[in-house]
Amino acid sequence: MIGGIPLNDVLLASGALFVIGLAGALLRKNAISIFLSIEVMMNAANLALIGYGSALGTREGQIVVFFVIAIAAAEASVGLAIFVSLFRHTETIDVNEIHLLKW
Amino acid sequence: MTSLSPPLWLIPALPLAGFLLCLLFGKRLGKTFVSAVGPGSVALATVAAFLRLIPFFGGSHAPVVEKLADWITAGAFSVDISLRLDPLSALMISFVTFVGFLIHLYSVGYMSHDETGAGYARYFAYLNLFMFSMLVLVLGNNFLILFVGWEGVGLCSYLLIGYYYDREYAASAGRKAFVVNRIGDFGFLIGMFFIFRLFGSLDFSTVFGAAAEDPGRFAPYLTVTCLCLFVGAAGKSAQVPLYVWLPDAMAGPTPVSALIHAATMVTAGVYMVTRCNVLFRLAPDAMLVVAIVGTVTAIFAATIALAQNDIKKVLAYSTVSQLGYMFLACGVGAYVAGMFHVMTHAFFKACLFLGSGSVIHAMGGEQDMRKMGGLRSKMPVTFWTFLIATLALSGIPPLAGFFSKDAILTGAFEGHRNVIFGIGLLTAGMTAFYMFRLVSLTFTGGFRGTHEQEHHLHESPRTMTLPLIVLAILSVVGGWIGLPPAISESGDRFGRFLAPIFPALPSVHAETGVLAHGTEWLLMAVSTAVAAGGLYLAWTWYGKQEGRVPARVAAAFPGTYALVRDKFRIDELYDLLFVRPFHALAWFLWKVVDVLVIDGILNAVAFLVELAGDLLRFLQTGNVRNYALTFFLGVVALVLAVIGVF
Amino acid sequence: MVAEILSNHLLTALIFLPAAGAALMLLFPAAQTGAAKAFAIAVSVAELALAVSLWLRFDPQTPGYQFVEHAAWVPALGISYSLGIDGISLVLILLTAVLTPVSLLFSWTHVAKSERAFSISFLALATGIIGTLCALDLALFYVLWEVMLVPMYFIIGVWGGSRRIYAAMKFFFFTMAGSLLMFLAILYVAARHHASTGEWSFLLSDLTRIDFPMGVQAVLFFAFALAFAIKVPVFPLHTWLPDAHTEAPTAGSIMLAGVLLKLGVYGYLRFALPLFPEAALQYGPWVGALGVIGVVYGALVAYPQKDMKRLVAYSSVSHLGLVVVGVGAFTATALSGAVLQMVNHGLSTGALFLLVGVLYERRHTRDISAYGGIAGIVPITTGLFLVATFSSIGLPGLNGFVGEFLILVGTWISPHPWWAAVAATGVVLSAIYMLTMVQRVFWNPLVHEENKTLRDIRPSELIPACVLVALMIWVGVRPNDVLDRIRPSVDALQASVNAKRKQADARTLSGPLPHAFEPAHAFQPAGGPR
Amino acid sequence: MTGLVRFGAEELAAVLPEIVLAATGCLLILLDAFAPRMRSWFATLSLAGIAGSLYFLLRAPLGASFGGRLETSPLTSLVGVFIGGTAMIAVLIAKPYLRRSGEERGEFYALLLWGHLGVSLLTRGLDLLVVFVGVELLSLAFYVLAGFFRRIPASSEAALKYFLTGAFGSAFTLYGIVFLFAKSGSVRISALSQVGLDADPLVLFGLLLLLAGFGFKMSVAPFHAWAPDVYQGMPTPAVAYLSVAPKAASVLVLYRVCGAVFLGGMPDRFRAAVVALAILSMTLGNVVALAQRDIKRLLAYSGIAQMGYVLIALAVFGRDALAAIVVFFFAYLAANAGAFAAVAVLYRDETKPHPIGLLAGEGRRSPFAAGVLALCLFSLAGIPATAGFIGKFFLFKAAVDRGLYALAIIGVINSLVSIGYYLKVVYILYMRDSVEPDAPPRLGLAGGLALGLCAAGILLLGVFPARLWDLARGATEAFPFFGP
Amino acid sequence: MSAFPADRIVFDVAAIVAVLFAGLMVVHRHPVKSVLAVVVAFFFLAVSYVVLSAPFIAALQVIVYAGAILVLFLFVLMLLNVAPESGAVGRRPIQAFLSGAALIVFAALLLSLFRRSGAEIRGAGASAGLGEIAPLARLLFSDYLLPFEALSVLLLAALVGAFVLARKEET
Repeated sequence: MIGGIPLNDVLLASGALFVIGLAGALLRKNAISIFLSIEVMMNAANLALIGYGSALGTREGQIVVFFVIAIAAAEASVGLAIFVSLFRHTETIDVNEIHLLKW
Repeated sequence: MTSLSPPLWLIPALPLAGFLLCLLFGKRLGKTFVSAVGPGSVALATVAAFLRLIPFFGGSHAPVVEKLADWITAGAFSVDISLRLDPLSALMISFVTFVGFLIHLYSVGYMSHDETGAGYARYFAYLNLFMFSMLVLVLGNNFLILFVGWEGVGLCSYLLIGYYYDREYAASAGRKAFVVNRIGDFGFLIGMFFIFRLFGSLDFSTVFGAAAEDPGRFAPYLTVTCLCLFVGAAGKSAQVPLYVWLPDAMAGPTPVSALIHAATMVTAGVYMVTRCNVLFRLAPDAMLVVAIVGTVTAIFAATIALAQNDIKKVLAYSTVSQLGYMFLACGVGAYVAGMFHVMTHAFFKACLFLGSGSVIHAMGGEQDMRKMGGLRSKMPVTFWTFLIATLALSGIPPLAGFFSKDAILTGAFEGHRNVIFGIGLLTAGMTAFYMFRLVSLTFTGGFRGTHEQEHHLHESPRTMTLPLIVLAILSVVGGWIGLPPAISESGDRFGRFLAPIFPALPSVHAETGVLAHGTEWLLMAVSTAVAAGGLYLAWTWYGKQEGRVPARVAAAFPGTYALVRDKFRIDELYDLLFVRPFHALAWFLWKVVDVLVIDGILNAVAFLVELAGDLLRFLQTGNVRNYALTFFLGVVALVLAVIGVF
Repeated sequence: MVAEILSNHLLTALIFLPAAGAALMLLFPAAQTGAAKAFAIAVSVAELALAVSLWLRFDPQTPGYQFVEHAAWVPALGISYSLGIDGISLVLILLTAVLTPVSLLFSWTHVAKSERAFSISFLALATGIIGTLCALDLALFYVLWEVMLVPMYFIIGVWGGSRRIYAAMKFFFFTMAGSLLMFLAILYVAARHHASTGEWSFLLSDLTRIDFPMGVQAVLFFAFALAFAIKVPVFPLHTWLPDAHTEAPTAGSIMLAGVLLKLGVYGYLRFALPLFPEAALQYGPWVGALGVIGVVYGALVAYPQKDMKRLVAYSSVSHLGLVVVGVGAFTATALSGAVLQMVNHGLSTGALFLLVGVLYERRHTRDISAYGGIAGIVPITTGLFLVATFSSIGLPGLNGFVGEFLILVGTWISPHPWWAAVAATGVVLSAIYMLTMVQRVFWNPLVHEENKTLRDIRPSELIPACVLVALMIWVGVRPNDVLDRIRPSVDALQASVNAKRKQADARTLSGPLPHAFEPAHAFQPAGGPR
Repeated sequence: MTGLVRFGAEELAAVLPEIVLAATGCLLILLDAFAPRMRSWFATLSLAGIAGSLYFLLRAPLGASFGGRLETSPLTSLVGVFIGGTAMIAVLIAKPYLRRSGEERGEFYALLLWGHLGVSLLTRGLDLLVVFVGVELLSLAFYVLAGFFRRIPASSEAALKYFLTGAFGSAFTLYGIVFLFAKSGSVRISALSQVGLDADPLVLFGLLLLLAGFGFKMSVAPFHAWAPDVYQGMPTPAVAYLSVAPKAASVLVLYRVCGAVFLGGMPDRFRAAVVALAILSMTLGNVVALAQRDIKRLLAYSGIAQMGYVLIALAVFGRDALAAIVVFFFAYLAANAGAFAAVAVLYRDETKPHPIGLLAGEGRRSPFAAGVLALCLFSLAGIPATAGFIGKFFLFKAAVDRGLYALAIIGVINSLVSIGYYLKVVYILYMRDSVEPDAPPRLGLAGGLALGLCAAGILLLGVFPARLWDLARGATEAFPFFGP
Repeated sequence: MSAFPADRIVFDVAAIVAVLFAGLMVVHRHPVKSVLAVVVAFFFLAVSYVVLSAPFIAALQVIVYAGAILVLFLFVLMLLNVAPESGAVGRRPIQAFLSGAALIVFAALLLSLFRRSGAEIRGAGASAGLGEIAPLARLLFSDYLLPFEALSVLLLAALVGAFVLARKEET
């Protein structure tokens, strides 16, 4: 129990988010959406961290989340830059269309 | 040992030196050099031999062993290089060196037409090497040294048969000779293995001594041992079924046929069996086999000889037949007679071959008797020597052949081997017949060859006729050293000389009783009569009537005649039974087992792995979503594997 | 300094002289091939000189290892650089030292491209081989054993014939396949030693002290035997050999047939037997049987070959089959014969390959049917070839006979006399295939025009050939010079193995043949009176 | 434990290596912006930076600092030397490579150094948070380096693939960290050493996610899929680093975490999983490598296979095994980095792929580079007297010692298969005639140095492995975690 | 207190909405719309953080995530004007099937895991004080100084990286 919130609810929500993000990552086709789904997965992790942190009564959870958010931001900047620079060549970010390198 | 009696090793060493000289320098230094070195070395060897032999003949015939060095020592096995001089080897080297020298001499003339010095040098080199090997063979003091010579003479015969290497049949004949001999050697080897396992040594005196001492211990296994040895002998001495190489061996120069394939090498088998008489006598069954094989060979080859038209082929089959005779002798226990025949045969058969060589020389290489005839007037020396030798071979008293052959028949008779005796007698008649057929066709009647051949006919040069004369003389007197008791009680000097090599064997009951003189006379008369009959028949049919009768006979039984003329098609049979299956097997093993199966399997495995790679690489679709999926699947699989479902 | 090395570190010198030479040659300008070749030959001759001095200073009386050197290599694991030779290694070392200059000298005129690299490979190869023959530490042995592959791989692959790459790969794969299992086996043995004594060691002398249960031993023995069997090669693992021999350059074939194959047998004698005696005893018969099969099979397959080198290659299968028979029989006589026969095969087959090479360099074909009747054109080559042939088919007076005979007679007094009986057919078969080739190459009518102008053997080819022929005659006439040095080692080997064998005597000395066959003194396990 | 940590002298000393790296990176950026003429010195500068950080690493006082978050131990120093060496080689390769492709910019080196910093944090971090930040730093830097040649589509595509899969992987890593945190209540690795945790499904789950995440960095099948594509598209110097250092760091992290959790030794089911990964990785890597036409892809697959061998040692799980891994990676550094160095020298045009066929005849045309490449391949194949053999030797010895015979046998069979493709390259180098018309670029000092160092390393380590082994073995003695 | 306290209601509602919108993101073909969906989802996550007594994180979530990052996404989307996906699943049946199956299994695993974990952790009641920012900050700059500094490098790297990749091609 965190306050009045059972840890289970938190974890279920986190798990749901993670799976949804996973689904997105596996099923979406354009790179941005995939990356977006991955962000969702990370948020799922964040949620679980917060939940556990509060449940265990430690701030480390929040600390880690803080770092994750920062990292996510960094990833986003780099990732989007990558999309842009790739788009210059391929005119698309549909990963089904991007298979210069294979076999 | 006085300076006059040289060490034994010198006797073979001299021809060896000759061999090296001819081989290395013969080509450069030319024919005269070779003609000097080749026969010269053998002459020296002969001299050395006799210098050594004369005291030996005179003195006690106690065996002398001269050890030169250890040869092979490994584990339980040890054998040294040592030479042995005892009556048997003494006898052998005496006529080997002498006949050998004569034939070398003859060759100088015979090979003179060889335009290139190279071939000439090669010829004499080989011939010297042969002399070396042959002498080592007979002088060897243990089976292994004997085997060295044994293989050496095989090598030389291979080289000399194939002397005209650019003629395919000559090359093939050489190969055939060597391979067939090798089959015999295989038996010989196994025999040696048995002996070594039985006696722990290969040394003659050790082995024979042990065997003579305690026959009971070894007797059970001696039969197989002796049979193996005899296989070797049969190979070397061209006995049924391994005789097939000898007729082909005539592809070599005629002096070679005379020396190797008549006088010396082919008798090595007989020598070896005689050398091992102790073992053989302890294995009666083996001796019976020897006798039977010998007899069969004798009659079989004689039969073939009846219908041959190639002068050398006749002589070749006659040689086979006579060798059979010798084994017959050994088989019935008449080893002395066997050796006696070996010696006399060496004289007259060498003479015959040289004579035929002289004929062929004159005929410009023609060997078909149907194209000859009437040479008597053109080449008298050849004719007379040839005639004498023929009579000797046919066993007409008082020539050499008569005594030896008679001794053999007597031996057979004494041994109560009546069938064998009968066949032997028959063979004697046939021998006389085909030999006189030969003489008649060649020397009597009118010339049937081409004109230029006739124009070219001439008596051979001195170097060739001289040996003929000497050999002819020997064919006459050679037999007198072994007179049967009936003629003179003390006449059998030969037998007495060889006696030491036939130690008494307690276990073997000597039931060969001595015949009454009357019987002996009878036997002599019979054999003489048979021989004379053969002579007369051949003379009338071929000499007088130019072979009309035989023609009719042949016409009457065309199949049989063809069969005999084609030597019973034994070569074809062997080809069918052994050669072709051998080819087939070899091809099968190569193409199927090696290439198809073994390599096939391995390459298949390799291929499959490569294929797997080629397929699996397409998992790498290039689509990043698949990569994510594989990752995720991996995670799920891991979790399921480790934690499982709960 | 040098003297010190030569006295105390002769083996090291022997091993690393060629390597050093090779390293130096890397500095040579690639352009000056002549200098490089000359240098390489000089090095190999110096190596030969070292080997001869080794031969002279070797004491035939002492059975143990001589010229022993020992230095820690990876102390933590007890891996050591420890060398030592006995008679068996000695003769093979000398053989290697002889064949290396022979190969190099022969190749003087016959290497088309990058001669420098060619010479370097040969020196490297010599280092590997000799090292393998000296190593007494299993790890060291394995390292050198594998190192040999690389130069040989290049020799075949770079300077070989048309299908050289296939051959090179096949060679490498086969050998690797075997040795990798052996590698694991070595690790296992060492681990066992560690488990039992708490000490890590790869020294042969230490590892032989372990007693393995039979089952384990069987597996390990198999792993070792496989590696060596492939190298020998034993039927049915031989198929790499014909390809490798055929495609390799002449010099490569000489080294391959001359020495590399022997290392299989050597390894079996030096390591597999002492380490796993019971297994060796139990499966020895299989080894011998495979050898027998090899003798007949190799000879039969050799017969229909159209390619001279391929024919000789299969003849090697046959000959080494015979050696394996001797090893399997394991009587002192047979073992000595086997070791001697290794040398003989090295000489005769080496010479055969060399002379085939002589013809090949002139006509650029190894196809038998492309020749015929050339005896008159190239008499010297013909003569030498004949000698080599008769040595290879075991004509008395030449080396081949002695080894062959010893193996056969030694096998005959072993528990398996019938092996000898079957193997002796090789005497006939070898005559058939070799003489058929001789006839079709040198005798018979001269049909091909281009053969009429063949140039007879060159000095750079004649000298090596004559060296080999001389050695053949020497060994044939005075085999004891070699056997005397082998004997103590063989006896020691037998003693060491028999010592570990449970009720060995009962098994070694009762054979299928009736007891009465056993000559009284052949009963002595070490064999025979001195 | 939450007693507030002050940033004192010893913290400074401990973190100085990282600081040097970061600072050098910044300096390079600034120079690139304001003094572009100095570009030819950047490589030297980076080398100096790496060397400096190594110097300080070796000088750093032993023990844990930052409240037990940063380790300085013989092991980290040894591994530090290893990754530092990798970085230096990478820089040496980069110098001529970038010059040739006109991309010699400070950013490249800076990012390389920063990525290197991340790896160094991986090797030293005793705290999952530090580890995570390190991983991300490494990843980000190399995402960018992958796409560094923006002119080349392949490069950008590599960047994309690496980025997406990488982010995906780190999401899992993060989730794994969450679970470990959930049980231990802390992100310290040491906190995981509690009785009972090694059986707890939650912890195992977290561990497995970590295994997957770092397996991804190691390019272990089935988490390998990115490697071939990324290696192919990425600038070769970066690959030289990426294909060596992060892998070692990842194994080390796995070892740390597993060591902390499995007080009583590795549970059988977990070991079974690791073994399965090892076998899969070896087999897939080797078999597929046989079918590769592009040298960089081939090396990628070879790397996948080699990581399979490393997992053998993880499955063995002991001090000897860890030491074996360290030795193996030194060997792997020399061989793999050397191979990429040779590739960088032998191929003229970075904009094109690197088909193996193009190497035909190089053995004679550029003997040195080709020779080193051949040597590296032999080493990778594990031929004795090369470093590669030594690496495999210790690995397999550990396996046999532990009784993992089946694994060992599969291992050697695999290395037999691997010979197939390694030798393929060798024979193309030496036994085929050249197809490329123009001669290869002249070998510069830096390139030559890289090649020479690798070759020397291979041979030295191959012939005298004792010293390194003793070092490694000694270092692992101090390894903080292990069961009984 | 009652069986169903207020903050639990708030959390559950927020969580459910967040999950729903996240799901919307996945199924929605149009990238822009899915980004917007994620914005909403993240906002509600922030809300749930608040009730989980992590207001600071909540703030970060809104500012950095919903604010900065997703806006960045939008920019890029606009820049590249990405077309809506067509038939995401249809043309990759195997991918879709395997993903689906694996997802279900994985979900099941997570569920079972969380059940036990949620059950066994009895939260220390002291969750109230966790929300304050000052102690967090103190921790960040002391205990977590190392990762914090590393993070700064990471951000720098990201900055440079983005610059390297996105800058205009020059000579």
